[in-house]
Amino acid sequence: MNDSLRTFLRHPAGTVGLAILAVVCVAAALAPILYPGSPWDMVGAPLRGPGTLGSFLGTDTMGRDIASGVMHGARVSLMIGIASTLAALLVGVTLGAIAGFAGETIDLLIVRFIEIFQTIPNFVLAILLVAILTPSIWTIILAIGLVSWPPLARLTRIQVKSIAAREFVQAARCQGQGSLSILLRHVIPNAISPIIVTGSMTVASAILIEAALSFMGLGDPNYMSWGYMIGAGRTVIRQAWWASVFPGLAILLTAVAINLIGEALNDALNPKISRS
Amino acid sequence: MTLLSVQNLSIVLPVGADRSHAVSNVSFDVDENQIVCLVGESGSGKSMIAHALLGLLPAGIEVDAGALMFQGMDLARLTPAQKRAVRGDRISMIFQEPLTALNPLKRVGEQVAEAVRIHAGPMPAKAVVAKVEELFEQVGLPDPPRLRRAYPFQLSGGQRQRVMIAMALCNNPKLLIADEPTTALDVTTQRQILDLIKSLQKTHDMGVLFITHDIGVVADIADKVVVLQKGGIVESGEAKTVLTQPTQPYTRMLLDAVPGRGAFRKVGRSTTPVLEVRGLQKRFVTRQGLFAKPREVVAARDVSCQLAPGDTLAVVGESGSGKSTLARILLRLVEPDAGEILWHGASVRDMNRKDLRNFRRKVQIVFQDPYSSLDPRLKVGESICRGPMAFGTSRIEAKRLADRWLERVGLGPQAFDRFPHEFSGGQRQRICIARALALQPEILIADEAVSALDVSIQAQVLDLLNDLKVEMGLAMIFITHDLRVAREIADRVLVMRQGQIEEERPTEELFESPRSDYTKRLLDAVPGRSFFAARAGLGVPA
Amino acid sequence: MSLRAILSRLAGIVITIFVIATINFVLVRAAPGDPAAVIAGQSGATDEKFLQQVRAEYGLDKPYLVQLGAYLGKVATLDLGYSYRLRRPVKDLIGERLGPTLLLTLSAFTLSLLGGVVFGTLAGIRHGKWSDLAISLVALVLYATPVFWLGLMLVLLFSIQLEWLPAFGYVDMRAGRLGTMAYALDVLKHLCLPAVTLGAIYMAVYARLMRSSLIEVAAEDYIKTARAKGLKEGAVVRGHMLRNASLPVITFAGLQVGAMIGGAVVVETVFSWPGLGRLTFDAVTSRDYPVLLGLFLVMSILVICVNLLTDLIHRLVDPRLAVR
Amino acid sequence: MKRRGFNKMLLGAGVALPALNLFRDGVAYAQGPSGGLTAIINPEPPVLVLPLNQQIPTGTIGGKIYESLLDYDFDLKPRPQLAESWEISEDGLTYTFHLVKNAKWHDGKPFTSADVVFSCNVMLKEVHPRARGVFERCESITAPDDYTVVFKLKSPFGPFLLAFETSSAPMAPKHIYEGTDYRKNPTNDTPIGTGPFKLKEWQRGSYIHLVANEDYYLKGQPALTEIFYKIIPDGASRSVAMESGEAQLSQFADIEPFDVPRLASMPNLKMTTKGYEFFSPVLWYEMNLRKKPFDDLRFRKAVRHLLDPKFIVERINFGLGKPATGPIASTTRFYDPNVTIYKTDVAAATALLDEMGLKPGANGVRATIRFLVVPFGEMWTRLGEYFRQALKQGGIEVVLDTTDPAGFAEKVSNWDFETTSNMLYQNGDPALGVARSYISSNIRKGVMFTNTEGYSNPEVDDLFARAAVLTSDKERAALYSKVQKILVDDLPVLWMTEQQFPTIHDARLENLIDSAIGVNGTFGRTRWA
Repeated sequence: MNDSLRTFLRHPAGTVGLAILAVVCVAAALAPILYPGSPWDMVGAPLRGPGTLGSFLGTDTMGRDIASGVMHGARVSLMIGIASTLAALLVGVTLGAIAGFAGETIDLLIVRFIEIFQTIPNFVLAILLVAILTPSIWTIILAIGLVSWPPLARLTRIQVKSIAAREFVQAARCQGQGSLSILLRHVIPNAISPIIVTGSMTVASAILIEAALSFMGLGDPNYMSWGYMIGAGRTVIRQAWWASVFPGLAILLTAVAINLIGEALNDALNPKISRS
Repeated sequence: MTLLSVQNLSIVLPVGADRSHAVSNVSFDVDENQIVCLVGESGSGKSMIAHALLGLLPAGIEVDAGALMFQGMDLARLTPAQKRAVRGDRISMIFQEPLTALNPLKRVGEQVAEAVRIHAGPMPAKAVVAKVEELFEQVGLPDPPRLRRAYPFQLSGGQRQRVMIAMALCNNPKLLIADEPTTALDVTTQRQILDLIKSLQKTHDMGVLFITHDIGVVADIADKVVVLQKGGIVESGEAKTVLTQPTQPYTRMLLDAVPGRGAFRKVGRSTTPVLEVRGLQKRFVTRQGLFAKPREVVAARDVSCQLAPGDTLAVVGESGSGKSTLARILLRLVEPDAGEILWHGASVRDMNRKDLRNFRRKVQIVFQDPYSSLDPRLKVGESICRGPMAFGTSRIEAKRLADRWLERVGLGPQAFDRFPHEFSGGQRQRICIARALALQPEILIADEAVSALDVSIQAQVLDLLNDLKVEMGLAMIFITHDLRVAREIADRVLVMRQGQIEEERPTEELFESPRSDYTKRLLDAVPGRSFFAARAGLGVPA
Repeated sequence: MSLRAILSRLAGIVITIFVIATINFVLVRAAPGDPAAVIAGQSGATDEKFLQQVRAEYGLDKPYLVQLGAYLGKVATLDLGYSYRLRRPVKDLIGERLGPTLLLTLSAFTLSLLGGVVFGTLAGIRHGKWSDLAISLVALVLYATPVFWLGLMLVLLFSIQLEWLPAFGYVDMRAGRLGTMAYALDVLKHLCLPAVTLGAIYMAVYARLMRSSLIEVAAEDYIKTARAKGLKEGAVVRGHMLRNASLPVITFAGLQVGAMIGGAVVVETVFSWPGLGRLTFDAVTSRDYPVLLGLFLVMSILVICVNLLTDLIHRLVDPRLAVR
Repeated sequence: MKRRGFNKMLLGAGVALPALNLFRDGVAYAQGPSGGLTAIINPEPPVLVLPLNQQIPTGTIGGKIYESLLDYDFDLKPRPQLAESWEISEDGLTYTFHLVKNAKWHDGKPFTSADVVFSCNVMLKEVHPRARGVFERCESITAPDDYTVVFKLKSPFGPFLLAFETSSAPMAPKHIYEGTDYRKNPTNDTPIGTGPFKLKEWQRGSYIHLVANEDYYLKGQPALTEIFYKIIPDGASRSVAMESGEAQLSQFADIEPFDVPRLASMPNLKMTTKGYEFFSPVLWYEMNLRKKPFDDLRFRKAVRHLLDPKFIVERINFGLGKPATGPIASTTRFYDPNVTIYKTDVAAATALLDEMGLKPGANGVRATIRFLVVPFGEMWTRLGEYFRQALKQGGIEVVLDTTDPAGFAEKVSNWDFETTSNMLYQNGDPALGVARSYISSNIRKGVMFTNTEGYSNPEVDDLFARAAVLTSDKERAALYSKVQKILVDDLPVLWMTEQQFPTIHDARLENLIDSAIGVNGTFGRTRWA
């Protein structure tokens, strides 16, 4: 693991990604301190440009501070991104592991199930789920989780299958170790690193899906999110480009950072690279 | 006349590699119409030399000193365009893996035609086709007009290698570089390809630089030998001289490490078998879909054999003969379609979970690939401990056991806390043996356990297994494709072919007077057989 | 492909379609709210009598299983039902919108695949050079860009600032009178921004994939063989690397079609493109159940078709699959 | 960012796209009018058959295809349309209309009194709830000859003449609809009316193309050769369309309020808020009076004190509209400004809340209530957001709930909400468009745009009932003044603003807005300068 850490830190992309993400996390953490009160508060004149006193990223149509919104939005985006990824991991890894380790019939059934879920256009499904369950932070997390698991399940299944076919697993079986113990002690630990990598990238795509949902008016109206800000700012894009450009940049940077970290993790956790 | 003269060649490795130079200060000549063998174990730098000749070294690895004189020019100092003009024209090359060396998406005829066109200039399509078919004819490919249109995956390994040779020959090269061209092939195919290369070399008056790790192959084809070790030349000279009167200990060691030259083992008196197999049947059926025709491979057809305590049975066969499946069926890692497996008279197939565990404890296996048979995330000691602990041994006791076994296989207890990647292949295979034996089995199944190892390491591991066997009174099933290894270690040999037993005899009988034609062909194909037979006859000290 | 294989493939598709139809049905029926009230509310007349009439008309008063059975039966006969809100057969609604969506997604698909392969190849063969770095960086950023935001920025640049391209719509309605060519050209002009927006992100994905795939292929033995033959570098890339390296890209592209159709929903919203995506959003916001059911089915079939298509391309490119 | 800045950026990035210049000349959006008009429509109407559907876009396009008997000037005075002239009997019970003689349906059949009788007495009563409410007051509707129709009322009804607006009582062809299932009539795809424009083509999701009806009964009308209604679901795109000249007319809420001042100031465009007098919508916050604490007048007053209509006008509507003082809009008849005026006053609000015993909790929150956001666009979302922030000052926490249009209608009409906002058209007269929101007989579960807040006051019921059946405007005004005072004191809903809609059009268009229904009118006289 130390090797991996070293490789990760040696990876320039990973360091840049970590730095950006750290900034985003700090923004999220400091939001209530720097901007106490709600990002919905109408603090100044509407449509003030960036750099004006008291609102360095400008204000939107209702005089709300964009900077406050971007910082508070970081909390929402990160929260939804991570929570829905965890939900997707829970479903995906469980199903994938069962498919990869169980018998042919169960495997076939699960694979069919995954395929069908992959056939359904996933963003449309997310829209449908959120609309049906009415938009709230929990339904959004649920919907994103439900549309994000198939790739994770697929990956887990392939990983588990390939690890399970390795000779050390057969050796463990010959040593008399039980199936569950083999799965948990030998298969999963060896299968997990690409899943971690893909999982970390899933956070980025979850943030993007959340933004798109909010943009289309399917966000939780009680949480200021970046997608909402772009959606609200988009209509005034000529009068106030700052209202949609800054939250857009925030999404972009966060997603880039997470992908960079994912790539660095991939290199770090890939024994081929880190150990040669 | 000297065709190629390698002078003081040094190849530098990128920073951070395990040594600074892949090859240093290597000099040798290849004359016209001569086969020069570069022989050495893995890591000796022999392939690097071959790649350096054609300017195909991987990025970051460069020739930093010396000259590669070929027909008056220094190959190391050519411009890219000059290099291309030489490649495939005056010097051509064939590689180890004929499957990966051919583009899977192109018809083989087209791949050969491409090589023809590059150097021959514009040519009518018909002429190219004729040329390709002629080349196919030359390398002994059946039905050239049909085969020309085949894709690589439709050909057998031997056929693919013939295509590679045809491609190499198409412009009548002066020098042919063959980089382990037969290593990936079955022994009978290897024999054919070796013969083909040798005859083509004669008819085309080529110089051949033949790279191999197998000194048996060297004995069969070499005019001249260059022995490499860790990037330097140990010894070189006329093949006869070097092989019969090696001056260097390393060369001698290489020669002595070749298995299967000692006295035959005495066949133990047969007692009650510990393990008996009757009428085993296994077909693998892969379903393609709901209505698609399933594909079928027969892995075992009416296989029966038995194993007595202390007995060593070698199961020999070419790839696809079903020998590895047999091992897995014995352990019930694969369920057979029919037949019986009896363990001390009790049916293994009818065992419940608990009995099966106890059975497996007594029958341990060592796998072929030392890299994938250890959990990369577990300390090796831990891997060994897991087995005894699964049967209720306390952790402290298991650790003590592991330490003892690590010591016994020659690694020492300090190995306990290290990870598999810190060990070499041979060391890993020792760890696997320790892991298997820590459970005090009655039978040890070795599934190609030494095939992936260099010949010197192979000899050590075989010795270790032999010692342990005697020490513990183990019965052993030794699965191998290498008849020499079988002869070295087995009391009895079982020859398999396409899931069927060809013949099963005591080792000596089988080697001295094989009954089946197939066995005879196998024996004939063993590289360097006559040389080593002669060498043994000459009484060269073992 | 043998007859058996074709049959097996078809059977798989039929099963998939029916499972998807069932999932869709269950999902949409699980929605809170009385569809009858929705119809009635939209039509302006709301009394219990009319509600009953609507329920009877659409079978909403029957048990779910009966509704499901009826629905599956209709799907089998390609009858997708009738839109409560728009008062038209769903088949017609979807039929009208299918063209623009196909045009958009297929252009974006082609664009992303071609662009991805070209840029990925450029980056791959210049592995480690500055051009690789530049392409990889752009791909990384594009990949992380919210598609709707990208669309907005392109509109800001190309429509509002430069006035080169129309910001929205499918065709200027007067173009139809200027003849087929002018009409086609006008559609093409309207297509530029949405197709680029939708395609750019996938182009980034495919470029990254192509790059890594090419680097992997470059290390293969047969590339060494090709070089050993004396082939020029360009010929090695064209003749031996491209086709092999694009295989995983094609496979992946097939898998991404579903996601792309999802992306089309957002893009069609931003650009007012009159396709299935917009229809989806309108149907979701107005709870137009029959339209939703039909849309999901059609989109899924669309994905299956494109999957088949990529499969076919795959078979064309890879002889190993063609024979099996 | 200025154009030059953008160009520089583009060059700086080394992105030269000369090929795209090819397109530049091809984009001739601001092409001169050639007798045709391109207008925006949003959302796409479900059908164009006005008798069957009265959503706003149906009314706008249907108003060109269908007609009713009358038209109204800006002061809501009736003018002839399909009726040339009319008489009212002394007792206010008999209305006699004389129809134009040369009107034809789009399929060539003549328009006669039989069509009027069929429409008012049969078809509209079944499919048009608003028309049913009016025509059920008739004892008989008869046609003494082909061009005369007589309506006999059971009792006098003051605003009866206002019932013949196009959307309120569109005339439907008897020969097409009689005896059929109206909603499934095959001709619904090709609507047949008497109006100056006919449907030529409907490219779903894209545009609706109307062409001039050459057989129109008024000489010289229509002046336009065709109208394209371009369907543009996206607000920003609609603004761009107007700006670029691709569309020359927008109406109602097509242009988001913040874009209106900018577009209005463009030299080639004109903006007017006239032509919506018939509708005169009033915007309010609505509370479900069946639930606590909304049943307490002190709570409603407190909330009213926390809200500032001026903020809504300025920040949310960008100046379009004016603060409302009560239930009746100042642009319609019977408006009375002399009612209680509520000031924006946080102290007054907290005093009322204290009096109620709603003390602030540990986190300063006195009460938490839910607000159902109206899903019809930006403005409505902002109204919800403003409501939340405004009430926060008084220690009332507001949780926003979102839903889709169908869910919204369902929740509000089934009284499953705490607070929301709403906007109702007044349809020319308090009896037609105001009373419905406050009279207890109109508390109808499951029906939208009724007395959904659940307000019940016998005195108000009585006043509205009496005012409706009087024929003297003076007497009616007295009763409506009284009812306005009571309602403003009772606060059944919190009136915020009288909404104004901007009609933005190409400056060269003439005679566009000339009636109280403005853009929903026939456009028969509209022409290019």
